[in-house]
Amino acid sequence: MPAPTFTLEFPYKRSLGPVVGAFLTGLRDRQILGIRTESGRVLVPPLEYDPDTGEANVDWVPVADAGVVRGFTWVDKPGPKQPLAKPFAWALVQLDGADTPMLHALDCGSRERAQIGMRVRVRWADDTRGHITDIACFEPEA
Amino acid sequence: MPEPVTEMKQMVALEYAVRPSPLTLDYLGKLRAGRIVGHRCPECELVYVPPRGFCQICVVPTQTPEHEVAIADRGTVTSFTVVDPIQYHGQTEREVYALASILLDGASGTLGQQRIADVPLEQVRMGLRVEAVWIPEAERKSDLRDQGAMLGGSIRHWRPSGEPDTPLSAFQEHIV
Amino acid sequence: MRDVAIVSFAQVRGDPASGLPEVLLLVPAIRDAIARSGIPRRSIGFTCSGSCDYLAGQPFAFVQNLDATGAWPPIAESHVEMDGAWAFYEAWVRLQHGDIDTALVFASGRSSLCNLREVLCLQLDPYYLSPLWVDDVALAALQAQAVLAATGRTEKDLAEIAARCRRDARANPFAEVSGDEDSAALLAQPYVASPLRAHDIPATGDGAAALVMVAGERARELCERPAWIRGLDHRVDPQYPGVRDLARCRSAEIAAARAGVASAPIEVAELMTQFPHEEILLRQALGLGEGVVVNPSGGPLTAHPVMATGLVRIGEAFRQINEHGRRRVLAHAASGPCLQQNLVCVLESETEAD
Amino acid sequence: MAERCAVIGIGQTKHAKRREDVSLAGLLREAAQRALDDAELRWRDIEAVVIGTAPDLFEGVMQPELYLADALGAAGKPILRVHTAGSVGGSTALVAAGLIQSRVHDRVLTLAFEKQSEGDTSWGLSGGRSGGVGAGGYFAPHMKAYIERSGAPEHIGWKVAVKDRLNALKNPYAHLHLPKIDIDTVKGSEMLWAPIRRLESCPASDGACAMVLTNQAGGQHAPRPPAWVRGGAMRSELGFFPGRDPVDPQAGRHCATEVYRQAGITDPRGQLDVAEIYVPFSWYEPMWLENLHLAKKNEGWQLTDRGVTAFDGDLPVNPSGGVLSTNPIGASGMIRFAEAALQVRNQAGEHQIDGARVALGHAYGGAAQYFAMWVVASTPN
Repeated sequence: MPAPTFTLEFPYKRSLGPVVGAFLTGLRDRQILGIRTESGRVLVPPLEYDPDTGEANVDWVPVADAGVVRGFTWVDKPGPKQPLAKPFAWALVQLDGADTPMLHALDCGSRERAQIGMRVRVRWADDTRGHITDIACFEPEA
Repeated sequence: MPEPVTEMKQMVALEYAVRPSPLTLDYLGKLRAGRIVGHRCPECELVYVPPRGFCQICVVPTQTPEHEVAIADRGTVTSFTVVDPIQYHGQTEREVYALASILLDGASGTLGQQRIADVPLEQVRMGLRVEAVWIPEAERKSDLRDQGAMLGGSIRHWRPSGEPDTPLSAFQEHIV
Repeated sequence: MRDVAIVSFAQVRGDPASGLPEVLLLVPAIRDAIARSGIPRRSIGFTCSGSCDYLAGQPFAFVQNLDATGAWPPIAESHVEMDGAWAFYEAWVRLQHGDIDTALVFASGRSSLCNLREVLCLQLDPYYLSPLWVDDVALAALQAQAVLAATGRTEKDLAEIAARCRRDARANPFAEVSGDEDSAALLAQPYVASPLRAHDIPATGDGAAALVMVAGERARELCERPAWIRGLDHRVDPQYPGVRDLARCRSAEIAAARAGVASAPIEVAELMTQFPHEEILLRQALGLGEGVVVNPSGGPLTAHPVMATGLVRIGEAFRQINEHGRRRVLAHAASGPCLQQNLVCVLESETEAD
Repeated sequence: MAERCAVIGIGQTKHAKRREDVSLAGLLREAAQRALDDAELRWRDIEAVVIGTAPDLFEGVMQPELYLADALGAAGKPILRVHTAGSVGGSTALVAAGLIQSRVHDRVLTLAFEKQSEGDTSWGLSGGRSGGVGAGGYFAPHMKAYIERSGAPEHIGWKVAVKDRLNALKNPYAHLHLPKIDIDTVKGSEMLWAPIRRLESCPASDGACAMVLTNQAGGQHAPRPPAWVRGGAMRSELGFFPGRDPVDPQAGRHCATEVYRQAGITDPRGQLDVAEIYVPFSWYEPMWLENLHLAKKNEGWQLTDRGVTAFDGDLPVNPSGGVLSTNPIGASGMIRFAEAALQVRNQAGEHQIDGARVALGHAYGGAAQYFAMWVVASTPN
């Protein structure tokens, strides 16, 4: 007999504020926005406050939807809630125009194909709605 | 241009195991057989229902069968409220109902979150004597997550027993 | 700062199959820690604990743990939604006020009730990361890759650390896993998240821990070899992995500097290394030379009672002084993805005045 | 001897049913920036952060302080997360004050928040199960017992509900502004958990509160008058055991005794100028007056009835409007502490009590088993 379980389930409703809201609005419109800190670093995804100083960030910078893999880990058995059902890599991707990499899924077929320094591009979800999963994943640039 | 995005939804659904202790299983088994039991602390002699395996005041262990005592399926309403259920996600209660704290005969403390029925809501009162209305034995189940001392799987609700009310002064020290 | 020492420690391992509630893991841990301290339970000046609601999936889960203290009559008490190591910090701060001399610290968790991989996702940025359900092992793997690249170390080094921990764990009655495989055998296993394999993943379990700390001379009266807290500090880094240099751990560096780690040699360090590359990273960040013995208990790779693991490091470090005659040891605790938050505690067998 | 602690900056958000204009971080920043501005300090001046919030399930973010570290300017600094149920806002302030009193730090930012509208607190309190009755259903039998025991007339609850809502009209940050409230509207509102009607219970709010704490030297050089922490205490007791009296819990009595002792208060009713007490349901005002040694047993309701606790009374209680007007759960306790400090700093604006020099801040939680209190004053001793 399987052990009894209960499911703690709730549909949270998160208000976004100006920075996260603008970024997710951009994703819905298939555009990626970064934000420049006081010291000039362009953060993607945009953080509301400078991680170094705590000061508010306000200076928007559009960035490309393609960039370079700075780090990755290959996962053979994805979790049921994760972005891809088949084996994939979690990758830190520095988009062209950004100074910091963003973390998302990378669909590149096999572990051997995943490389630091490889060029990748956003694969957009069929339906974009203003959510981090509007980026379905990254894929190798053609 | 469509409206800016100001909100996002996130469904969080996490599964948890429910893994009761042998003591809890024993308590639930006895409940399904129609018996309520408690543990008497060997030091302070207070009787806990349901048994917890230790006395929270003396922090000494208690065990079945050494410290087990039988508890009556009747007692006194020491306090109560009438609830108009808030319709949150997952709530299935729809009607107004009475919830009471009951001091069972033989227990040292009251049990909270006990449903009172078979009586007009305005007649529910402090001091009211009540008795258990058991679910037919074949339909009883172990409800580990029931908030009313896990009694809900075996006891449908409590109803007036017809005995005279207990005077307030007799349970001043047992409110909840 | 007032001299404060740990005088007793106790740990309990939970058997998930037993179904014992968390409070019944704490009852013996607290009872033993108090009994070993020689202080009557009701005269403890301050009590502080660490735990996390999300492991049990219940709001206010920690409230039930209060029952294990026998808080009647009422006690002076507080709780952090953090590993017990931070409860230890809060208690140490409280003892600095000077009006009370004794404190009880405890921590507990039953992570076996939940899917920890998924639950830990909720620690992440709720807009950019947690909706992706990127888990702690994947995040650690990204850091492992960065650490290996920056240091020139290899997966074999990771396996050797893991193999050493598993060998050491054979003598630890609280260990969840142990063994004497060589690194080659471990390396033959498949990746869980490259470059991490099964042996690189912490052995999570259920458990509880408790310790008693005492200020001033009274510590010496109660305990033959108390462990004096000579440095204690904790720091946090930003969370989003992309804004951090994952090959460094700045918060640990600052905490180590503030705790005065470098002022004299450390003999033994109990580090909350959930993954072997964290040992490489932390040795660097904390300034621990190759001669420092790390995690003789086997560490979190072999026993990780979530929410108590950091406090257990402090307890193990105490035992190094109290039972094994060491003079200067270090305990470390961590929280958050990729060693985001770090606590460093230096314990010595003597006070400055000695 | 412990270092003196001074409150030199206080900030709150505009509290509301739903702050749809901010993220979680943005909500906290609004309060924190106001506290820093009040203290005329920058983010880099802060040495450590202590944050409190009620169960993580309310927002669905586990240990949110980790994600919030950047927003709180905490990178490279210590951050502690306190959770002591409903009293958490108060305990958080006390843990922060402890960092000053112990001389571990000189300037500490402390914050507490809840963004109830992200989730649903009724759901959260029920642990996701059906049949949860929330705090109102849980505490209703206690209030019932108090009424029975003290013989208080039923209008006492209505009176508290009206008083606190009218006070809230003087507080621009308060969530509920109900200018037309009177006894009849309270009495006519629906019964949710007998004896508690809708208008006798607290709202669900989004909101945050922040304070900047410093040491004696910092307090003396602050740009605006500080509030001096004269006493602070936490007490906890078992939630359920035979013979416990949750109507007048020992932990609350002990906590009050200790905090008055530290502050040198021998006659609290005479020496306190104002009190901010955690009253989420109307009947808790008279109940806590007794528990806090401000009234004799079973006589607390008489103070309410005679207008002693009114804005122009002898001992005003909750001039801010209290929890009945604003309830971001995890922050509610800290708001009490901050409002007490505002009063003795003479910075409470329209809801300032003239000449307030000594004030009590109070919070409670769990099964009325966790208590946190502080006494603040306009002078250090």
